[in-house]
Amino acid sequence: MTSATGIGARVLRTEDKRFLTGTGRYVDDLPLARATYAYFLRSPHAHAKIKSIDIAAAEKHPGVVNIFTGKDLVDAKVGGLICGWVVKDKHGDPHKAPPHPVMAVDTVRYVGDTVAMIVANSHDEARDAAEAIKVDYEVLPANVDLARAFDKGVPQVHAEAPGNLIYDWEIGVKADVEAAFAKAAHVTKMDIVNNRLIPNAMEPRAAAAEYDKGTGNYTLWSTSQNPHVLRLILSAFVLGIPEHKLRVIAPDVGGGFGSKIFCYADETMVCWAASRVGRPIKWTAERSESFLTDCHGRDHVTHAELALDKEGKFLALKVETIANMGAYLSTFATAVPTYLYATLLAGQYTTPLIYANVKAAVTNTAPVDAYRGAGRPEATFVVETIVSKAAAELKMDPAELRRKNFIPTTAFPYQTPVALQYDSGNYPPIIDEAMKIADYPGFEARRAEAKARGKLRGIGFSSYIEACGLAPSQVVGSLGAGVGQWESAQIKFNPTGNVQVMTGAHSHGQGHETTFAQLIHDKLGVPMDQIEIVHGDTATTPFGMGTYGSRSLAVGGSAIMKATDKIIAKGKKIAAHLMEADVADVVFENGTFKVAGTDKNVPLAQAVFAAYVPHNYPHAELEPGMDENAFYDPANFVYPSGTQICEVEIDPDTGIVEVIAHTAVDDFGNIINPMIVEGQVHGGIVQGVGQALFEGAVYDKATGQLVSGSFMDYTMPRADNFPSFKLGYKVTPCPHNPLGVKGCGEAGAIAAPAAVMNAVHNALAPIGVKHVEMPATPLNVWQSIQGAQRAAAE
Amino acid sequence: MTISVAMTVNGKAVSGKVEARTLLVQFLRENLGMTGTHVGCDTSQCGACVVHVDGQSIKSCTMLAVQAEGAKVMTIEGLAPSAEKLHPMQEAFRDNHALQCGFCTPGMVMSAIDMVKRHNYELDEATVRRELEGNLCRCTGYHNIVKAILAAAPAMKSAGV
Amino acid sequence: MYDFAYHRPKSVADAIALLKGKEEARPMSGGMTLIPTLKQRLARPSDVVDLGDVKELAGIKLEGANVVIGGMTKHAEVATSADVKSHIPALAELAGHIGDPQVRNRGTMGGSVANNDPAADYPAAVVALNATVTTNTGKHAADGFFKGLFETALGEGEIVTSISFPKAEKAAYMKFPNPASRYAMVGVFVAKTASGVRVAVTGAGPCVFRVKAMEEALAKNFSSAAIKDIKVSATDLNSDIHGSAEYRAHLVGVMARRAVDAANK
Amino acid sequence: MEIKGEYRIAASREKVFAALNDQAVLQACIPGCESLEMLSPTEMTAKVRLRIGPVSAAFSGKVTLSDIDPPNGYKITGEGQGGVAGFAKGGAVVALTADGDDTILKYDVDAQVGGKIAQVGARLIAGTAKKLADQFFGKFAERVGAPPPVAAA
Repeated sequence: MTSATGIGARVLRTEDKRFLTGTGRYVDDLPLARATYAYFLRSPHAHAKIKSIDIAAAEKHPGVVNIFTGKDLVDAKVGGLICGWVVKDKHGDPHKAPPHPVMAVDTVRYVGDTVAMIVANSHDEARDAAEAIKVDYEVLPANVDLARAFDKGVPQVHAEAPGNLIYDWEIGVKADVEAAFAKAAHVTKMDIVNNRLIPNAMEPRAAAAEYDKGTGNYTLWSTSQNPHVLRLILSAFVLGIPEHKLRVIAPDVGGGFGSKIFCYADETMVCWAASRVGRPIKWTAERSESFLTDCHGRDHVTHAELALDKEGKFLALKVETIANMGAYLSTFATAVPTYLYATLLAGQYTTPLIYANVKAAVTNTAPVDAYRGAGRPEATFVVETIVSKAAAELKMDPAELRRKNFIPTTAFPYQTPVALQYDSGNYPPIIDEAMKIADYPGFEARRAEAKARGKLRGIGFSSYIEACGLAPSQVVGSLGAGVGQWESAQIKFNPTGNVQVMTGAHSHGQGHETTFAQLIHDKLGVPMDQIEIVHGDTATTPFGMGTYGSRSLAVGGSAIMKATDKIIAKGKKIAAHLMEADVADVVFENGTFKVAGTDKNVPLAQAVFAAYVPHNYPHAELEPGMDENAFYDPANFVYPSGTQICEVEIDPDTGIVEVIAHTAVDDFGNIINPMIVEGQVHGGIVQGVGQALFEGAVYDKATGQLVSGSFMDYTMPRADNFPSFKLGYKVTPCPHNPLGVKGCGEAGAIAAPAAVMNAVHNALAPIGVKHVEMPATPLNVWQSIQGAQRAAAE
Repeated sequence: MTISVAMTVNGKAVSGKVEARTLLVQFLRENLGMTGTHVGCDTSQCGACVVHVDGQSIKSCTMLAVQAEGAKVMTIEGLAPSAEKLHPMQEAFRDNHALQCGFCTPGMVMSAIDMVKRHNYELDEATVRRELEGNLCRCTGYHNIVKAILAAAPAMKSAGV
Repeated sequence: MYDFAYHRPKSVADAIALLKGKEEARPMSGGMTLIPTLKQRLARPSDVVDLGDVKELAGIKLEGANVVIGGMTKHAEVATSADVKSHIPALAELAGHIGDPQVRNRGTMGGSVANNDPAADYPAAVVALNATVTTNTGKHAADGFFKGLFETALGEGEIVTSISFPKAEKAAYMKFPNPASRYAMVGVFVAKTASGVRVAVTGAGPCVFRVKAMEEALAKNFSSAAIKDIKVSATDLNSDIHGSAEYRAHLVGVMARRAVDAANK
Repeated sequence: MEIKGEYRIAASREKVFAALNDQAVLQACIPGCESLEMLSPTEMTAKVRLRIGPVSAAFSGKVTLSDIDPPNGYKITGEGQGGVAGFAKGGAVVALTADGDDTILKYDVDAQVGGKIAQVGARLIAGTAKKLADQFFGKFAERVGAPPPVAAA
C-alpha cells in the first residue's frame, strides 16, 4: 500500500512536537520528589594504588546523605561489571577477563576511574563534600602508548592480563595468504592509525533511581540504548536484584552512537545506592565527566598489505591490528575489533584470501567499546584506503580498480573468505551513480581551477559494505555473544480501535515512533494518529535487545511485521465469522477484511471491537482480545553497501582541509521513510568526516591525562565545516527479512573517513606527501607537507 | 548568598530565591521546572542552553540567574503561539527533519530565530552555517538544520514574528 | 561553582569601593571567561562585582579621529556599530568573529582586554591600532599595557572604562582559529594609522606582540610581497596539541600577508 | 613538556649555589609561595597560591633537592596538589657554569600536570609552566646577582 503516510513516504516525525516545544523528557528532566543528588569522585591519575580513602571530613559536610566507596561494594558482595562477549584467541582459549569493579578498590586504572560516590541534598553540596575526601594515591607509571602496549617493561594494567594482552586472535589461513603474496605482481603496504574518538552524544549520560521499600522494587531511569539488556546485566551479573524487581526506563535519550549501549559504573551505583539512601537519587554527567568516562571508540594501530596480480585483481589481504580496550573490558569491547571488524575486510571485493590478526591491549585509558559503526568503520578504512593507495601506485583510476574487483552482481549470495555470507548487493550501479552525482569527469578541470587559486584539490572514493542488523542469534552465539540478537514486538489494539505497539528497540533520535508507525499504518490501515509506539521501559515493553548496529528496522521492524501477520490472521478468523464466510476466502486489503468477489467486508476496527466485545464471536476457536506478540530472529545480517565520494581543497599555506562536496549513494534495501534515512546518512557522514578531519582523543603519553578533555580541545564538527551533502539511492531489497530493508544508521560514519582521507591524499600527492594520519588537522597536514618538502630537498 | 530574583519568563512574571552562584539555566530548570532548556557542556560551547534575554540569544549556562533580574527571558517553551500552532522556526525544523534526538534542538531553535532576526530575514547557506558556530548537534550533520533555517526566514517574515 | 557575594553597582566608583580591600573579589563584565572558570571551580572569589549596570561604561562614540568604545560594550555592538564599521571596519570585523553569536551578545571589550587571554582577539587590535586604554585611574598606551600571559598594566582596583582607537588608514585582522575552541591560534592585526604601520600578533605567544621587522618593511612598502621573506622565530611561541611553535611561527607569516592583502582591498 | 632557559647572574658560582639552597631565597622566588618549611636540608613542604588569569588555585606539596653537586648544580623538584584543579609536578635541572666573575645558570624544566587543569586547560599548560619557570629563575637571578638578566632564551 502506498499512501502519503505509508511505506516509502516522507512522513514528518510524530516525536518532533515534544522536542520542538521543550516538552521532551530526558532523564535529567525528571521531577523526583525528595531527590538526592550523586556526585562521583574520580581518579585524577591514570594509574595509582589507593593507599587510603578518608571520608570522615566529607561526611560532616552540610547536606551529605551518604558516601560510598569501593569497599562498601566489596562488603555488599556486589559483582563487577561484565564484558558480555567471549572471544577465543588463536589457541582456542577465552580472552583474559580482568575484574572490573564498579568502583575502584585498591587501584585506579584510568583518569576518571570511579573512586567514591557522594550523595547529598543538592548537586553542589555533593560536589563540595567530594573536595573534602582525602585519597592517598601512590602514583604508578602508566601504559598509555597503544603501539608499545605489549613491549617489555611497559607498566602492567592488570595482573590477570600478562603483557597487557587480552587476546591474540586471528581469522583466515596465514600460510595461504603468504603464498598468494609470494606470487603477487604488486604489493601495497600501509601503516595506519585509526584515531580514538569520544562519542559526545549531546545529552550527557544520566541516571536516576528510586527504591520502593514496600514492594522491594527498584526503578532505574537511564540514558540507555537498551534498557532490557541493562536490566539483565545489572540483575544477573552485578547487583543481583531479581530481574522482576528492577524496572529500567530509558525515556527520551539525547543521542547514543553506541556510547549508551553499555552498563556503566555510575548508573549501577545510582541503582544500588537507591535502597541504601532511601530516597531517589539523581545523577547527570558533566561534559567533563563524559569525556573521561564515556566509552571511547576506534583506536587501532594497523599494518596492512594488499597483493594484486598484474591486471590489478586482488589476490590477498593481510592485516595486523592492535586494538585498544582501555583500562577495563566494557560490555561488548572484545567483539568490536574481531567479529565486527575482521569479518568485514573483504569489503565489496572478491579478494579470495584474507588473513587478519588482532591483538587486544589493555591500557591506562578510558574503556573503548562500540561507537557508531563499531569495527566496520575501522575495516572499511583499512580496505578503502589500501585500495586507493594501490590504485595510485599502479596509476590506475581508483574507481576502475574498485570496479575490476567488485563482487559480481550475479555472485550473490556471496561467501567471503572471512566468515560472512553477503545476501545481496549490486555494486557497479552505485559507484556509477555516485560518480555521476559528484561529476567525476569534471574533477580534473576543478583541480586545475583550484590550483590557479593556490589550492590543492583532491577527490576520494570509499565503497563500503557493512554487516548490520545484529542479528542471527545462532551465529553471534557461536562467536561468543552472551545474549541473543532477536527483537520483539507486541501489537496491542484497544477496544476503540487505536493501537499501541511495544518494541524492544529504543529510539534516541532515529525516529522509530514515526517509522514503526508507518509500518503499522501501511500494513493494517490504521491512521497514523491512532498508533502509538511504546519503547524504552522494561515494564511496558516485551524483552528486547535495544538499538545499535543499525538493527532497529531490519530486526525490530521485522518483528513488528511478524506481529501484524498474527493480527491479520486472527482478524481474518473474526471477520470470517462475522461475514459468515470461509476463512480461506477472506482477504485483508486497505484495512478491511473482504470476501473475494462479494461486497462483504469488515473493517479491522470492527474485528477489533468484536474481539473485545465478543457477543458474536467464534469462541470455540479463538480467544477474545487483539494483542499479539512476535519475536524475530533473522536468518542473516543485512548488508547495506554504498559509495561515497569526497572532494576536498587544501590550503597548503595553512594545512586547512575544506570539504567542498560529499556524495553518498547507498543501497539500504527498501526505504520506509526517506526523510529519516537521509537524516541518518547526513549525521553519519559528519561523524565520519569528523573522525577524518577533526576529532581525536589525545592522552598525554607520559601521564595518561586526557588533554583533549573538553570542547575547547576536542574538535566537534560544526555547521561551517561542511557543505550540504548530495545523496542518492539504489535499492536491492534484503532477501531474507519481510520488509526487504537493510540498515542505515551507521553507513555514513563507516564510509566517510576513507573517502575523506583518500581525497586528502589525492590532493597532496602532487606535492609528494605520502601519508597523513587521521585526524587530518591543519597542523597534521602542514607537518606532512613540511616533511615532504624536506624529503624532496634531501 | 541567597538573593531574590524576579524576571519575566515567556511573558509571565516569575520570582524566586537563588544562591548567587545559581545559573540562569538552573533557575529555569530547577526553580521553574522548565526543562526544555538543556545543558550539554560545561565550557559554554554546545549551545543546548540558548535562550533569549531581552531579545538577544545568550547561553543560559554562562549567565547567573541574578544577572537576569528584571529581564525578559524567552525559552523554547514560550515560542509556540498556541498548543496547536508552532512558531515558524519550529515548523521549519519539523518540515525539514532538522532534529533527531532533540537534545540540542531547543538551543538550536532559539539561536536560529535570533539569527534570522539579526539578518533581517535574509540569509544564505554560508551565513547560516557560520552563525551556528555556537551550537553543536551530533545527530543531523547540520544539513537539515541549515535547510530549516533558510526555509524559516521568509516564513517568519511573512508571519511577522 | 562555589558561592560568593554578588554585587551590582551602578557606578565605577561604587564598583571600585566594592572591590577595594578584598583580595578575592573579582569584577565581572560579560562573564564569558569568569563564569566558565567558576563552573569548573577553578577560582573561588569571595565577591563578584557585576559591572552590568554601570551605565558610564557602555557605548561607542566618536572623539575627533578616534573611536572610543566603553569597557562594557558587547562584541556584538562593536561588530554592528555604524561608527566602528565606517571608521575602523577591521575592528568591527574582528569583533564579529569573537566566540560565537551568543558570546558576542554578552562578552565585552573591557573584559577581554583586562583578562588578556593569550588567544584573545582584541589585544591585537589595541596594539596594532596603537589605542589608548582608559581606566578609572588614568590612561595606558597600548605598548606596555599587555605585559604577559593574562597580565596587564592594570593595578588593583583599576577597571578599563574605555578604549580609544585611532582611525586607521588601512587595517585588517586575519585569524587562524583553533579548530576546537575557535580562539585565535594565530591572529594578526595589521594597521596603518597616523602613528605608522603596526603588526600585532595574538594567539601565537604568551601575550600579544609586535613584529617590528614586518612593520619596518611595510612602512616602506605596504604590500604582502614586502614581508614574504620575514620569518618569525618559533622560540617562545605557544605549543599545544593543535599547533607547534614552529607551526604558529609559520602561520604568523601567512596571516600577516593575508591581513596586508585584505587591508589593501 | 620541556622548557629551557638561561640567565647570566653577576655573582660567583658558590654564591649562586648557596642561594639555590637557601630556604628564604627559594620562598621569595617560587611564584605565589605562601610558605616553605624545611623538613631536612633537601626536603621542604610548600604552600603556593597561583593566579593565572581567571584561575586561582592553592597548591600544597613538597619541594625536593637532589643530584646535589656543589657548585655545579642540582635538581629541584616540586609537586603539589591543587584540590579540584588537579596536581602539578615539575623538576628543573639547574646547571651553573662560571663565566668570568659571572655565573651562567641554565635550567631545563620538565613539568607535568594532571586533573582538571590538564583536562580543560591544555592550551595554557606550556605557557603557564614557562611563565612560572621564568618568574622563578628571573627573580632568582635578580635577587642573587645585582643587574637584571640580559639573556633569557
